[in-house]
Amino acid sequence: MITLAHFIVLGAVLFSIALASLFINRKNVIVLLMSIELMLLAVNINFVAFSRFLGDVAGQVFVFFILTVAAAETAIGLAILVLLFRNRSTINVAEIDSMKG
Amino acid sequence: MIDPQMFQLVCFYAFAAVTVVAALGVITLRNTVHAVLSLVLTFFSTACIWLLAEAEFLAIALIVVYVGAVMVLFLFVVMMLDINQERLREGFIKFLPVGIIVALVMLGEMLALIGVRAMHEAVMGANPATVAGMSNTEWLGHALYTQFLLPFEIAALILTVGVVAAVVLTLRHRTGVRHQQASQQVRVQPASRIRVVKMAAEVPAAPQPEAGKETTP
Amino acid sequence: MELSTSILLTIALAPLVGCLLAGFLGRIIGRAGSHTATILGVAIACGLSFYVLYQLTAGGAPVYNQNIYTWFEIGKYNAHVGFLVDRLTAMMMVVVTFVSLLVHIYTIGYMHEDPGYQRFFSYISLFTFSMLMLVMSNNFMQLFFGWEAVGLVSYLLIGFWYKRPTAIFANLKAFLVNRVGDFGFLLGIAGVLYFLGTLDYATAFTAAPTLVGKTLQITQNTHWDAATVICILLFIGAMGKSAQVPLHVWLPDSMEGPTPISALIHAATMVTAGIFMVARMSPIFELSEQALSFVMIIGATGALFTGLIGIVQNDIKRVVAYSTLSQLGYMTVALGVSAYSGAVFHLMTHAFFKALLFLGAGSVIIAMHHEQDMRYMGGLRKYMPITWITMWIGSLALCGVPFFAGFYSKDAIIEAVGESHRWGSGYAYFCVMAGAFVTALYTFRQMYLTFHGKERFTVVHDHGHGHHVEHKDDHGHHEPGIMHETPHETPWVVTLPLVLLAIPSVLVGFFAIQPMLFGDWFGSAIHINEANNVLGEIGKEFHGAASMALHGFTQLPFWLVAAAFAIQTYIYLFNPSVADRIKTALKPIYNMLNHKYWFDAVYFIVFARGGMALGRALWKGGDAAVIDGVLVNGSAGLVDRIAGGVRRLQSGYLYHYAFAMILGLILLLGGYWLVEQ
Amino acid sequence: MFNHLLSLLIWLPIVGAIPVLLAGSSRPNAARWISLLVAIATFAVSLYLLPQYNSADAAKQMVEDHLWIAGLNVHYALAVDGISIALILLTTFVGILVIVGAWEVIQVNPHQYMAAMLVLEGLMIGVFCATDALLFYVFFEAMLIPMFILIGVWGGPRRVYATLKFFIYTFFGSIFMLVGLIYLYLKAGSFDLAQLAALPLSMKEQTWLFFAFLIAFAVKVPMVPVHTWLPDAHVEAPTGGSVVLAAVMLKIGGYGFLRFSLPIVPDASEAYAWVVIGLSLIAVVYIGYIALVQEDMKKLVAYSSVAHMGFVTLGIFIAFMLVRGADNLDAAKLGMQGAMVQMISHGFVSGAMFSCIGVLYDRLHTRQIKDYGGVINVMPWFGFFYVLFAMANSGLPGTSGFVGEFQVILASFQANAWIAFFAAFTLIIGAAYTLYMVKRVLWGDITNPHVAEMKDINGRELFVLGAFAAAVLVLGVWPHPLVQLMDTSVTQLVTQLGNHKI
Amino acid sequence: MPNLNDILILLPELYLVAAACLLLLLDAFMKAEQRPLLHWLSIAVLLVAIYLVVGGQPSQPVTAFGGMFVRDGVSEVLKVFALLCTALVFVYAKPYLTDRKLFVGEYYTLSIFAVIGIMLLVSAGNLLTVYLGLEQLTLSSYALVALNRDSRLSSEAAIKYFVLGALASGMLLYGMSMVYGATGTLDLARLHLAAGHTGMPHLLVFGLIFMIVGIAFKLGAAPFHMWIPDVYQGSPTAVTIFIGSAPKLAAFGMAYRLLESGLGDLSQHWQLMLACLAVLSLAIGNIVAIVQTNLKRLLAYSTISHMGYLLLGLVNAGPEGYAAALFYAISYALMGTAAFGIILALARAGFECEEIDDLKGLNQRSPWAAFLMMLVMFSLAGVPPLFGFFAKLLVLQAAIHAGFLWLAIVGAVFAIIGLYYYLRVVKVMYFDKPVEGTEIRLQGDASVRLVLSLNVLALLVLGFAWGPLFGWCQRVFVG
Repeated sequence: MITLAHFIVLGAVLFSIALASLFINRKNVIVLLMSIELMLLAVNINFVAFSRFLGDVAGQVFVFFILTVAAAETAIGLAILVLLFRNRSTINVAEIDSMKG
Repeated sequence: MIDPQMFQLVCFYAFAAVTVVAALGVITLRNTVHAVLSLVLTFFSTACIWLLAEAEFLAIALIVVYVGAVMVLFLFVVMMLDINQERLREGFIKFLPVGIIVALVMLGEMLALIGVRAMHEAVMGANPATVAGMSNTEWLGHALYTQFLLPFEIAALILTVGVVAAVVLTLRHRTGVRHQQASQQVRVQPASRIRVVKMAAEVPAAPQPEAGKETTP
Repeated sequence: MELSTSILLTIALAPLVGCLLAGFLGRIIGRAGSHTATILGVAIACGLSFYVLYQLTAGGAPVYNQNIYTWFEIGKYNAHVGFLVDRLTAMMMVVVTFVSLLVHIYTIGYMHEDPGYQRFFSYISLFTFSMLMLVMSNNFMQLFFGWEAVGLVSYLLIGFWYKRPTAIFANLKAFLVNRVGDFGFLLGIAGVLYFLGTLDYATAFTAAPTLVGKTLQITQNTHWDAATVICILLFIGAMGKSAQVPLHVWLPDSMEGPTPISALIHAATMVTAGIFMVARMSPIFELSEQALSFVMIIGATGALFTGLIGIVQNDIKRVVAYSTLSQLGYMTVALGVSAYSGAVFHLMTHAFFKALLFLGAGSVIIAMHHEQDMRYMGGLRKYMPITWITMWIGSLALCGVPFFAGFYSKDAIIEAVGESHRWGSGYAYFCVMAGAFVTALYTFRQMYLTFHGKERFTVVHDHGHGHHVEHKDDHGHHEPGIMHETPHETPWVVTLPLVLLAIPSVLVGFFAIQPMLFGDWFGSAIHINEANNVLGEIGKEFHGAASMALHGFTQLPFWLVAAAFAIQTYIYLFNPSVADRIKTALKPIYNMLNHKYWFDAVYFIVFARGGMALGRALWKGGDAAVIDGVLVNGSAGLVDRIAGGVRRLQSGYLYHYAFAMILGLILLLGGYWLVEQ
Repeated sequence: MFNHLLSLLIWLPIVGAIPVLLAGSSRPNAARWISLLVAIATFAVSLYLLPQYNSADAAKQMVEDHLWIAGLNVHYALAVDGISIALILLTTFVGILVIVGAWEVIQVNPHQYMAAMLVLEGLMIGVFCATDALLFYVFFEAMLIPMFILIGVWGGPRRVYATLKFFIYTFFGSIFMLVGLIYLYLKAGSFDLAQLAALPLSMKEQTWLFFAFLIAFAVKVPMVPVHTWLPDAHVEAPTGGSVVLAAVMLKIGGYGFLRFSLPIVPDASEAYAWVVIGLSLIAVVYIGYIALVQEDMKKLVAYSSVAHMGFVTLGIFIAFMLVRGADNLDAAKLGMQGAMVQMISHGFVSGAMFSCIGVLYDRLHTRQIKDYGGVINVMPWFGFFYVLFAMANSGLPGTSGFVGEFQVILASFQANAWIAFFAAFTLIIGAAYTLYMVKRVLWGDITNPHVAEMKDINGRELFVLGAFAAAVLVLGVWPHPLVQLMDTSVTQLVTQLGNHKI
Repeated sequence: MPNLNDILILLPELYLVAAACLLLLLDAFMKAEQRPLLHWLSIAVLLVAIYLVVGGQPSQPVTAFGGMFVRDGVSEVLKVFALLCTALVFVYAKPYLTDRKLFVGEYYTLSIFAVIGIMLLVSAGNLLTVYLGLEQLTLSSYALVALNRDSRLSSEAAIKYFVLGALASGMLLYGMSMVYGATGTLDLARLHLAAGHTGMPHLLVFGLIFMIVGIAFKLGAAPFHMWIPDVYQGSPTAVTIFIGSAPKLAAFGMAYRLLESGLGDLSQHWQLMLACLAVLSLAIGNIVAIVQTNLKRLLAYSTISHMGYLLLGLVNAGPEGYAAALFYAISYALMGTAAFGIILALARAGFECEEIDDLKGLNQRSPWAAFLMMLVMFSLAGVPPLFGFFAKLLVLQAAIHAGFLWLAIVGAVFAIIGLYYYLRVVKVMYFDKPVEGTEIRLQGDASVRLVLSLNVLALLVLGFAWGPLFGWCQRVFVG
């Protein structure tokens, strides 16, 4: 029998994976962007689950908006990425450190 | 005899396993294209899980919006940018232990605080949409266009911002590129194309070089 | 008839006006104007002082004690500027203004070549004003004002020739040593206020008996007798001002100043302020046997041991200076045996004959063109007879030859000490007795070296008189033993004061001893417990000044003087080589005396060098190293270093930034989790 | 009656600075004359204040009170008592002299210099008038800005270090006071000093507040061991800056003790009076020795300021021992009055000393003692003033320097003879460092050929030094009017000390 | 269902959306030389919006769209100052943008879109509107940061900002989901009611922590501050000035909405967390600023420390604390605008005026500019009688009143450290000699200089007359 815990744990696992990725991926910005998508996915799972278990529509509506915003966000993110690549010919995170200290 | 609830659970575990494995793939695969595809798989399996939670509309939307649009955009960018795949994965192993520790600590804290045990008591009840006598899509739609009208409009605004931003960041009028502009072609005047030059019939003789000032190159 | 306030104010302020005129308008009114103004001022003060004295003695005027204006008034504490004029004061006023007047006149001659002529007159007038404020004061605050003001003028005058390194060293030293005394003095005044609740003399003296039994807590378990503490503290002030051992070191050095001020300040008046003060405070001092013993022993030590130094000095002024130290010791001893009037009497006679000796020495110095070393003098009596004679008068007075003024005062002191049974009086008696011998030794040595024997200088006449113009500002830079013209008697402005001083040096003792010492001349000004009244004891055997003098010829002091005379006559008139032989024979003692018992050296090393070293150590070690180095700049540097470290966290790498966020999240979660547990 | 006199006094110089600034660097003389007029006008107003003030009335007078910030119950509240008036007069007096003193000395942007001076003057007057703690704090801190500029722009070679040190040191002290004031406000619901004084506080609270105030005012005074900013600031400051700093700004520390520590936390002040007294005595002895070895004239005088200000704090806190320990109100008043007189006197004396050093500096452009020697040969008039002020600095009777020290020593003997013993040590060490400097600068033969070319003081300098000299002498010969001016205020202050708050 | 009244309540925002779209269109059809018109139009649009905000302000708080949107006093204050700051930013930015060929219509429209996001955020009555408003603001900001497409630093700043921003909003969302799960509602008002008796208090606090991360990121409080220095430095100054001013007001609004409107009952939990963040921000901001040589970066660290002070007000968790924090946010927005405004005004083509040393000897070259900058620096440092001091006073007071005396003392100590680097700027301007051969003076036309002067002098004037503003801030939280 599926319980709320199943969903939430899954969300937590995905969220943790995403966070780990942010740290261990030191080279590729695209992977970072994908990690963020994973994180949002975890959030979405939570919302869907809560919505379902609470019998409340708001959670699912929230997911709808997250998906929408994420799309716009990704567009901008990738645009910035392209810009970055044009300017520096790399998307290696370890090389993007002209500002520090 | 398969208990439907048991079956659901099995399915959940299966999809969840795929989701997690695929998510791990996203962050570990060397080839970025593979990683993107792995992410697609994650989304697919998550959509399936949502189906288990009877959130059909969102499951489909996830696939349509994410897999159909966002991931394609990702793939497009990955392929457009000529990225040295090998160099991008260097040092991965070195930081893996730290990453794992961080993830595990995080997970531990989250699970400790969420109160998994209490949630384990919460059993999935009747589908609220069904209770309301609507399909999931209808249920959602009703809410979206009444109660959540303002957010809906704001979302539209956000998309506008997204468009404007994407355009302003990436569209550029390159100076080196030639475009055909009909209006200019039509408006062209002969004077701007041809210059009539009058020339004398013969060229005057060059002056003789003076003695002594001649130099050898 | 009452003394009038306006007369007293005139006495005090007339010299001040003279001082201001000469000081600020000196350039305008010129040399003559300056000395006229100041002399006029002092002359007025002097004349009126005599008048006041006359009124108090013959006129039967009561003691004047009034406040002029309020200095401050805070609750029950107040300080005023006011005058207390009784016979003690009047006597001091007369001595001060009279000597001052003569010194003013003398200065016309002594300083006539000096470019700082007006300044000098201004200073000595200022001194007269300050000294008058000191002696006329009716309270401790004003006393302290005068006390310090005379110190200031002394400082200015010792450093009068400010180009001389020795002079500006001496004046700083004099001021600082005096300040050590003043340090005690101020504390003494504070003690008076604490225990007696007032700064006013009359009130304080009335209340003085209440001091008995009061104590001052020094440490947890130590309580000192209040009167003793106050008296010793006050006396420390006197030790500074009156150059008592061990604060005597400034006085010989003060001879760097021009001779007139040596006479006025460092012989006749200022240095006796301490004696005057203790006499004034007699109601308080009488309350403490211990303090008086202390006073007596200090005085006795000074009387003998500083005199010994005088024997080996070659500088004519320094001999007189050490003689002053010795005589101040006598006065102090007198104070210590409660013979206050004896001290004051000796103060007066000493003022006259010591001023005479200084001025005489000055006259010699003028004649020798500012050569002060007696080894290059000799035989001067034929060149300057007036100086010679007057100086002999002074010397005999100093030595205490009967009938001379010094005899009466000094002999009275010696007898008083002999009468006293105070703890330590035996030592004191020995000191004053031996001191009489020593006094005679250095006095006759000085007279012989200066005026008698062979001329130890050569006269080299050079052409023209431009020499002086060139060296106008340049006193004391002579080739030793070379004179450019024959010494000759000094002008009348110099000799007149000598003569005028010689008269009281002879006569004042004879006429004044009876009333001052044995009569009730001072009245209530001096208070003596009956048990301590040694002068009263002597007075019982006093049968007139003449018989006392005649009796004096039979006494030990006279024979000591006579012995000294004989020795010195032999050595310096007949066999000068003996002096050198004695010097060689008693090398260690000679060295000790020549180095003034090493007081100066030790003080210099301990206090001057030591103070500087301590200051430097505190500065570099405390301020610079600890406070600034560690605390201020150190903490700034620490912040800087931390900043340098922390900024590296901002590595520029995106994953570090993300990691920081995640870490923050983990910490917040973990923190909450821990708190909830 | 025109009852905005105090506001006028505060704002006249501040507003007056605007036309001075507007005169610009192109019209320096206009800037100079305008600022002089403003300064004189301010002085005139402060003199006008004097007859208006009823010295027999212990209450604060010329009260102005407007609600400033309703939300925090902050008032624009001004009033004066005798102590304030004395300090205001000092401020306005010195205000004129620094402007005259800077007349042609400051050549770079004189308009900015003058404007900064005027603003500073106004703010300092504000500090002395404010009866609202927050208003006080605002003036107290705002003062730092013009001073920072004065030292930093017209200062010597190490001015950056000096100004930063000065500013941060002072800020460091005062920020804790701010925290303390907020705490008090939360308890009392007001920043009004009178209400804060009436507020009951536990011993623990008082202790914390006491140290908050102590650190603020100790830095300002400055007391050992937080004094090291002062020598640096003085050395680098332009003459006028030094004069104002020494003459007025340091007084604000002592004034703060009177207005804050004493009435608001009397019990803690009593309990920890020994700390302040101990530090004051250390200031006298320790700083005296340090001053002895200074090579820089300004540094020497700066250190001597620290030592002299030690008497101020000593006089203020000895009062506690006397009121509470010995129950001797009059002696406490004596000490307190001594502290006050010492503040005013030190204002004149140190101002004068720094002006003298400025006179020398303008001629030789060095403050090193070793570069001088024999100055008296070429500058006899200067020498007169220099000796006079040096004597005042070493506390010679007849000069103002004596009065306060005398009173404080007398009072401290009443509390404990040993305190008086160490305090009186200044007589020796003070004379030693001051006169040692005089010896090396003034006396002696000329060794440095540049000294031989120095001209004696001109009329402008004569005016400045003469004014200081007059003040020093008048106060020294007849301090009674000053004492009387402050008498009722001091009496009231001392009486309050007896009130326990616990 | 929404009715006309809802529309009226939302009028300023709707107007601004319409105006932004019109400007966007206008820009598309406009020649480059006509663009100054767009500049003035944009400013006019903002000013009209201020009028609409103030003019249409209801006397009582009202909600629209079923509680999605709240129009109350807090939102009014925040909107007014956000709009005002943005208008100031527009004025200051023009010469800079023109010099760098960045004078494009998108700058204005994106900024206005961001302001719309701010307005929605501060008026949010629902977690969803909070999120959407935030994204509206953030997405516009991402684009603005990257506006200078050819700059390496710009794109680097943008990618950092983007990744971290997305991470932060991910965390915020995660928190929101938990809060939603614990209470079953997204509506802040209902959340407030439900928070007290949820069956899953841990889950609620868990969600709260994640939301605090989101808030802290937006504020730039340590350790979620890492983006600030790089983004401030990398962005074109004309964008930095915007990011450094109005969004801080939004961040305060967001914090207020989430923490007080939504989770006010959990204040005993978040007070301590905010206190920790405040200490870290004060420490890191002030300490690291000391070693900076880049002026923009220095101001970035200064921002971090200022946000620490702002948190001091928030930890009070009562009306006076919110008033103090709001006051602080306003003061910071004005000071930040002024500081960057001066940098903008001094910069010119080929000279960014970004390094502290670029200001050397400014007093000799341009006394007025130096004077203005000095006032700003002293105000930032919190020296009376300037505005910044009173803001600090109020937050310290709020912290002490809430029993956080230790926190106030920490704040005080770091104010001393902070003073150092502000003074260093003044020192460079006043005490140092100008570098030979350089020219540095205020650029731009009279309008820029006038507005800039007024902006800075306002800091001085408000130092005397901050009462009304503070009264306003207090009023909006009472009742």
